[in-house]
Amino acid sequence: MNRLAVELPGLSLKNPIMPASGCFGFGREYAQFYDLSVLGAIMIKATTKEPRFGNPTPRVAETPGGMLNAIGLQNPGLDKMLEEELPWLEQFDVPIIANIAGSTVEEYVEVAEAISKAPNVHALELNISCPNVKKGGIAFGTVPDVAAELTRLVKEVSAVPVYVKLSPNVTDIVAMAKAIEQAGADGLTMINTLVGMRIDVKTGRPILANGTGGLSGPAVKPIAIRMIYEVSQAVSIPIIGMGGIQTAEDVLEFFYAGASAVAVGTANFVDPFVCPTIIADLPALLDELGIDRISECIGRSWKTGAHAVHCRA
Amino acid sequence: MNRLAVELPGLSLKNPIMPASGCFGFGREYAQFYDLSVLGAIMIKATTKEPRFGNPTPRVAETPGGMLNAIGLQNPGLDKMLEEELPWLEQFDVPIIANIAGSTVEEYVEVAEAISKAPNVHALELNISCPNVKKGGIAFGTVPDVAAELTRLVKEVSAVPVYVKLSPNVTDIVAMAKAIEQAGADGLTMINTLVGMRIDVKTGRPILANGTGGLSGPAVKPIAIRMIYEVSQAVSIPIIGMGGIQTAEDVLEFFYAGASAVAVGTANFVDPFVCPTIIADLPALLDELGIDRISECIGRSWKTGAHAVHCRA
Amino acid sequence: MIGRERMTVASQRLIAERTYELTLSGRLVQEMRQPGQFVHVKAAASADPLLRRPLSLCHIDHKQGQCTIIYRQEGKGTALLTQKQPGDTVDVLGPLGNGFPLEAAPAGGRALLVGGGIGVPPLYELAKQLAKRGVKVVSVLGFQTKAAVFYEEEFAAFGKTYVATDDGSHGACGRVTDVIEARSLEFDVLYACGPKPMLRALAERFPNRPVYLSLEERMGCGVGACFACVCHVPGSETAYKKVCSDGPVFRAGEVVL
Amino acid sequence: MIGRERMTVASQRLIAERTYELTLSGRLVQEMRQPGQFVHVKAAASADPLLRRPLSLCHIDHKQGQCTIIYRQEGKGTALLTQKQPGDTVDVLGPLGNGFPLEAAPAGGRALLVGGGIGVPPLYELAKQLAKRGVKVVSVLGFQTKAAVFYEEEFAAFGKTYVATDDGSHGACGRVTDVIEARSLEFDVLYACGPKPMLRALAERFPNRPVYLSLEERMGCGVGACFACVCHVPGSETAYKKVCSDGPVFRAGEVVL
Ligand SMILES: Cc1cc2nc3c(=O)[nH]c(=O)nc-3n(C[C@H](O)[C@H](O)[C@H](O)COP(=O)(O)OP(=O)(O)OC[C@H]3O[C@@H](n4cnc5c(N)ncnc54)[C@H](O)[C@@H]3O)c2cc1C
Ligand SMILES: Cc1cc2nc3c(=O)[nH]c(=O)nc-3n(C[C@H](O)[C@H](O)[C@H](O)COP(=O)(O)OP(=O)(O)OC[C@H]3O[C@@H](n4cnc5c(N)ncnc54)[C@H](O)[C@@H]3O)c2cc1C
Ligand SMILES: Cc1cc2nc3c(=O)[nH]c(=O)nc-3n(C[C@H](O)[C@H](O)[C@H](O)COP(=O)(O)O)c2cc1C
Ligand SMILES: Cc1cc2nc3c(=O)[nH]c(=O)nc-3n(C[C@H](O)[C@H](O)[C@H](O)COP(=O)(O)O)c2cc1C
Ligand code: FES
Ligand code: FES
Repeated sequence: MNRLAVELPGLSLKNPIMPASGCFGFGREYAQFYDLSVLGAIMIKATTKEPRFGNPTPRVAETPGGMLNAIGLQNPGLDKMLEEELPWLEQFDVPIIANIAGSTVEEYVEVAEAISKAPNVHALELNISCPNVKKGGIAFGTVPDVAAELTRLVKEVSAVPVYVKLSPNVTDIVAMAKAIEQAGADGLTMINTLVGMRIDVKTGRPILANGTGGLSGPAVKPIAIRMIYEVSQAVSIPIIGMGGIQTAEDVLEFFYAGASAVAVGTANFVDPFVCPTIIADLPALLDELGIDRISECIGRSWKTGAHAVHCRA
Repeated sequence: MNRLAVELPGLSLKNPIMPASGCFGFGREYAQFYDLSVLGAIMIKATTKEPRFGNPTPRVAETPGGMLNAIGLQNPGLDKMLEEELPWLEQFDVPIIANIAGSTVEEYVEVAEAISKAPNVHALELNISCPNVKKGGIAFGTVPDVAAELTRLVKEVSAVPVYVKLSPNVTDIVAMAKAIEQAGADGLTMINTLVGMRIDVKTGRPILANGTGGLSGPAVKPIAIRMIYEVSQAVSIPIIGMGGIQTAEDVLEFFYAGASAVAVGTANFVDPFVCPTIIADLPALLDELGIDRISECIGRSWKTGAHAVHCRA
Repeated sequence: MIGRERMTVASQRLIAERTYELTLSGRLVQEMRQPGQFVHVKAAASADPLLRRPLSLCHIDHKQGQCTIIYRQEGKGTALLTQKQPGDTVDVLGPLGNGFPLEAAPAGGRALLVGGGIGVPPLYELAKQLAKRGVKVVSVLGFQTKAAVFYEEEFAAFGKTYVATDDGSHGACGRVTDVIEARSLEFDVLYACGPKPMLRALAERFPNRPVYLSLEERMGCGVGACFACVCHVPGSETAYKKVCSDGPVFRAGEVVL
Repeated sequence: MIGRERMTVASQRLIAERTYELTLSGRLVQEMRQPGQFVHVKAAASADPLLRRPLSLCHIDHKQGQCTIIYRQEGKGTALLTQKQPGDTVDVLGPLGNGFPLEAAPAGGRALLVGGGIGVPPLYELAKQLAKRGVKVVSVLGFQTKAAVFYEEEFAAFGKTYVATDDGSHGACGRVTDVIEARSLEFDVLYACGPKPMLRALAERFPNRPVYLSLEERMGCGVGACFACVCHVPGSETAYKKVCSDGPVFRAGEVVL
C-alpha cells in the first residue's frame, strides 16, 4: 500500500506533492538538486501561444511572510514548449500538468489543444486568474459566466482532463467554482495569488515596475484554506490546493480543508529541497496522527461524522 | 507648524495615528501604558444596539505574519457605551471615531443617530464589513447598492461625518467605494479583515470555534496598500488606511498609496506602545526623507508630476 | 505596573522532555508579585510568529532581580525560545493578570496545590509564598509520563508532594484526582492549574469549597483589549470575564469552565 | 555543485559604517571557486523575512574551509544577519551564478577592477585570484564617504589601489570614472561591480573593450526558476538572460543595462 498515493482525473499520483506553476520553471533548475521523479507531478510554467518576455523588472518584492511577483507570464511560447521543454521532461517518471494562459479565448483554445497532446502532459491547468497580465486576463478569472464559457471551449478540444485555477480576488469564490464545475471542468486548482502592492519608502513609488503584483507565500495560507474549505463543500470535483505550503503539516491542513493534492510554490525559492523534504516527512507525520492513508484526510474538517483525528502524540 | 497634523471631515487631527476599531477596546487598558491624548484619534470597538457576547472561544489564531480573529462584535451595547465608555474617554484630549455595526438597517440607523450625538464623537465609522457576524453583516459590505443605501440612511441621521469601512473580500473594491461616495459618505476607512481559516493538524478541525475569522496584521499590508492605491485614485473623499501597520515607515507607505490618516490594529497586541512610538518616530523619518509635512505624501505614488521623494540619506 | 522590557537571559536548561527552565533578569522583576501572574513573551524579532506567548511566572527572585519561567516546546514560538542563550534578550510584557489569592489560605491552614503538566510551574511560586506565610502545603503533580516530570524535589522542599503519571511510569498511576481520593487529601483551600478537564473535575468534586483555578485561553493582547479570551459568567448570556486581565485565576463557580 | 548548508559563523565584525564582514565555515566552501559568484542567505528561522538574500563571495579559503562575505545593513534581512555571533549557524544556498572570467585577463596583462560601494566585495577574491595568475591588478574603489570605506589596504596588497569618495572625505573626490580619466588608467580587461549608473558609465566609456560587469537585480529563487531577475538581450524583444543563473557577471553589451 502506498499511503501517499492519490487518484485524480488523469492523474495517478504516487504522492500528492507537486511544484506550483511558475515556481519551478520547466524543472531544469531543480533537477540539479534532486531527481524530479520523486515528485507527485509537476505544474510547469504558463505557456502562451507566442513567446513572452513579461514585465519589466523589478518583478518581485518581499512582504511580511510573503512575496509579490509580477513576472508577467514570461515563457518561450507554445512551439518551444512542445519541441524542447516537454520532451526534456520525459526523462522523468512524473506526470506533467500544463498551465496555459492567453489573452483571448482563441489563444487559450489553441494552446490547450496542442499541448494536451504531448505524451507526458496528463492534465491541463487553465490559468484564468493571473493578476499580472493586463489584457483580458483578469476578467476570465472574476466573472463566472466568462470562466465557464472558457472552460467549456477548452474542454471540447483538450485530450486530457482540465483543471481550472481559481483567483482568490473575488467576492464569491463558490459561485466561480460552481460555474466552472458545471461547464465540465475535471478539477480545480486554488488559489492563485492575491493582488497586492508595496511602495518603496525612499522613492515613494511602487517597488514592482508593474505597480501591482501577486501575493503568495505563507501569508496567504489562511485565505487559501478558507476558500478550499468553502469550495470543497460546494463542488464534487477534486481540488489541488496551494498557497503558502512549506511543511508536511501545512499539507495536512490543506487536505483537512478539502484538497485532494497540493502544490508548493514560493517555498521552492526559500528551500529548493522543500518538495522532496515534505514527501519524506509525510509518512512520519501520518504515523504520529494515526492516519493510514493521506486520502482519508480529504475534507475531514467539515465532513459530518468524521472523527476528530486521534492524537497518539 | 505641526508637521503631522491632518484635516479630515469632522477631524482636525494633531497627528494621523489612531488605534483601529476592535484592537483597543474602549481605551481603558492602554491608558495604563500611556496618556491617550497623544493619539490623533481613537476608533473604538464596534457598538451594536444590544449588548453582545460574541462568538465562542477560541476566538483568535495566529498565522504567518498575521492573525485570525472571530470576536463576533462583543460589546456592552449602545446604552452602556453612551453612559460609561464615551464619558470616561472625555478626560482625554482626543476625538473619538465611533464604529457601529448591526444586523439590520434599522439597527445601524438607530445606533448611528444616538452615538453621533455624544460630545466626544467626532465621526462615525460604519462597519459594513465585519466578516464574523453571520446575520446580514457580510452582505452590506459586498454589494454596492446595499452599502450605498445604508450609507445614505445613516448620513441622514448622523450628527457627525460618516466614514464607511470597506471589506477587502470583494472582486471590485473601486465599485464599492464609488457607490459609497455617491451615497454621501464623508470618507472611507480600509481595509477590514480578509476572511481566513486555520485548521489544527492534531484535531483536524478549524482552530477558531467560529470556523472562519478575519485575517489582520503585517501579512495583509500589501493587499491594503493595493486597494488604497486603487480607491484613492477613483474617489475624492479621504481614506483612513489600515492593515498591518507596525512602524513609521509603514505609515508613509499608506500615505504614498493614498491614505490621509492611518489606523493601527493588530500591532497594539504585539506592542502596547506602538502608537506613541510611531508618533514619536515620524518626525525623524520625515527629516530623513526631506518631507516637511506628512500631508504632502498623500497619494504621492500615483500623482502625476509628483517628484520622487528625494532621499537625503 | 505592567511594563515592557527586553529582559536578559540569565540561564536556560532542559529539565524534562521538551521542557525548558528559562531565567530572565531585568527591572521588570520588581513589578512581579503574585504567583499565577504571567508574562507575555515575543519570541521572534520579526512578524513571524507575530503574537506574544503567555507564560506563567514560576519563580520570582526580587533580590537577584530574576524570574524563572518553565515552558514546553509546542509550536513555533516556544521553539524559537529554546534557541535563546545566556546574554540574549527576550521581549517581555508583564506582569499580567491576577494570580492566586494567598489570603484565601489561613495561616496554619492547609493548601492543596494541584498541577497538571505544563500547569505545574505557577504553583511553585505559590508553594514558596504560602510556605513563607506558614501555610501547610501539599502538592499533587500530574504528568503524562516519567520523562515529562519536573520540579518534584523543588516542590517537596515546601511540603508533601505526590506525583502521578498517566502511564504509571513514575509515582502513582493515574490522575491527580485519583491521588487526592486514594490519599484522602484534605485542605482549607485548593489551588490548581492544568488542562481544562482536570480543572472541571476538581470543581465538580469540591463544590462550595474554596477552589481557585488558573485558566488557559488563546490570547491576542493579553491586557484586556481584544476580547479574545473571554469566558461566560454563570447565569448570564452576556456577562463575561477576561482570562488575561480578570484572571487567569478564578474562584471555581465564578466563570463557566 | 550548488548545495544548501547551515554554515557556522566563524567571525563577524563591523568594518565600516553599517558594513559587516562575516566569515562562515562549512563544507560548501569546497564548492566555491569563482570570484563573482554569490550565496543566497536565509536570515530568519521563520517566514519573516521570507526570501533569501543574495550576497557575493568576497573571500574563499579552501584550506581553512571558510568563506567571507561583506554586506551593508539595509533592511530587515541584513539587520537580522548582524545579530549572528560566532557559533551560530546561517542557512546558505550556493555557490550561485557565474562569476568573473579569469581567463579574459592574459597572464602578465593588466586588469582594472572597478568597485562601487557594496559592489566592492566580490572584487577582492577576483584581485586575489588574478594576482595569483600573474595578472597585474589595479583597483579603483568608490564610496560615498570616508566612513563607508573598507578593504583599501587589503586591495593594496594585490596592486595599486585608488579610492574615491563622493564627498572627497577620503581619497580622490568624485566618481570612479573620474579617477580612471584623471590617472589615464589602462587595462587589458576591466571588471566592475557596483550601482547600475556606474556600470553603464563604464560600458559607454569603453565600447568594444573587454569589460565585465556584475549586475544586481531583485531575486526570488536565485537559481533560474522564477524569472524574477531577467534582463533583455540587445536587439530582441523576447530574448533574455537571468542575472542569477546566466550572470551575475556579463560581458558589457551582452545584456541591456
Ligand atoms: C495564562 C497562561 C499561562 C501559561 N503558562 C504557561 C507556562 O507557564 N508554561 C507553558 O509551557 N505554557 C504555558 N501556557 C501555554 C502557552 O502559552 C502555549 O503553550 C504557547 O503559547 C504555545 O506557543 P507556541 O508558539 O509553542 O505554539 P503555537 O501553536 O505556534 O502557538 C500559536 C498560537 O496559539 C497560542 N496557543 C497555543 N497553545 C496555547 C495554549 N495552550 N494556551 C494559550 N494559547 C495557546 C499561542 O499563544 C499562539 O498565539 C500558558 C497559557 C496561558 C493562557
Ligand atoms: C548578485 C548579488 C550580489 C550581491 N552582493 C552583495 C554583497 O556582497 N554585499 C551587499 O551588501 N549586498 C549585496 N547585494 C545586495 C543585497 O542582496 C541587498 O542589499 C540585500 O538583499 C538587502 O536585503 P535587506 O534584507 O537588508 O533589505 P530589504 O529591503 O528588507 O530587502 C527586501 C527584498 O529586496 C531585495 N533587495 C533589496 N535590495 C536589493 C538589492 N540591492 N539587490 C537585490 N535585491 C535587493 C532583498 O533581497 C529582499 O528580497 C547583492 C545583490 C545581488 C543581486
Ligand atoms: C514567481 C511566481 C510565478 C508564478 N507564475 C504562475 C504562472 O505562470 N501560472 C499560474 O497559474 N500561477 C503562477 N503563480 C502562482 C502559483 O502557482 C501559486 O498559485 C501561488 O504562488 C500560491 O502558492 P504559493 O504560496 O505556494 O506560492 C506564480 C507564483 C509565483 C510566486
Ligand atoms: C481582534 C480584532 C477585533 C476587531 N474588531 C473590529 C470591530 O469591532 N470593528 C471593525 O470595524 N473592525 C474590527 N477589526 C478590524 C480592524 O479594525 C482593522 O481593520 C484590521 O484589523 C486591519 O488592521 P491591522 O492589520 O492593523 O489589525 C478588528 C480586528 C481585530 C484584530
Ligand atoms: S487576550 Fe485580549 S482581552 Fe484577553
Ligand atoms: S532569481 Fe529566480 S530566476 Fe533569477
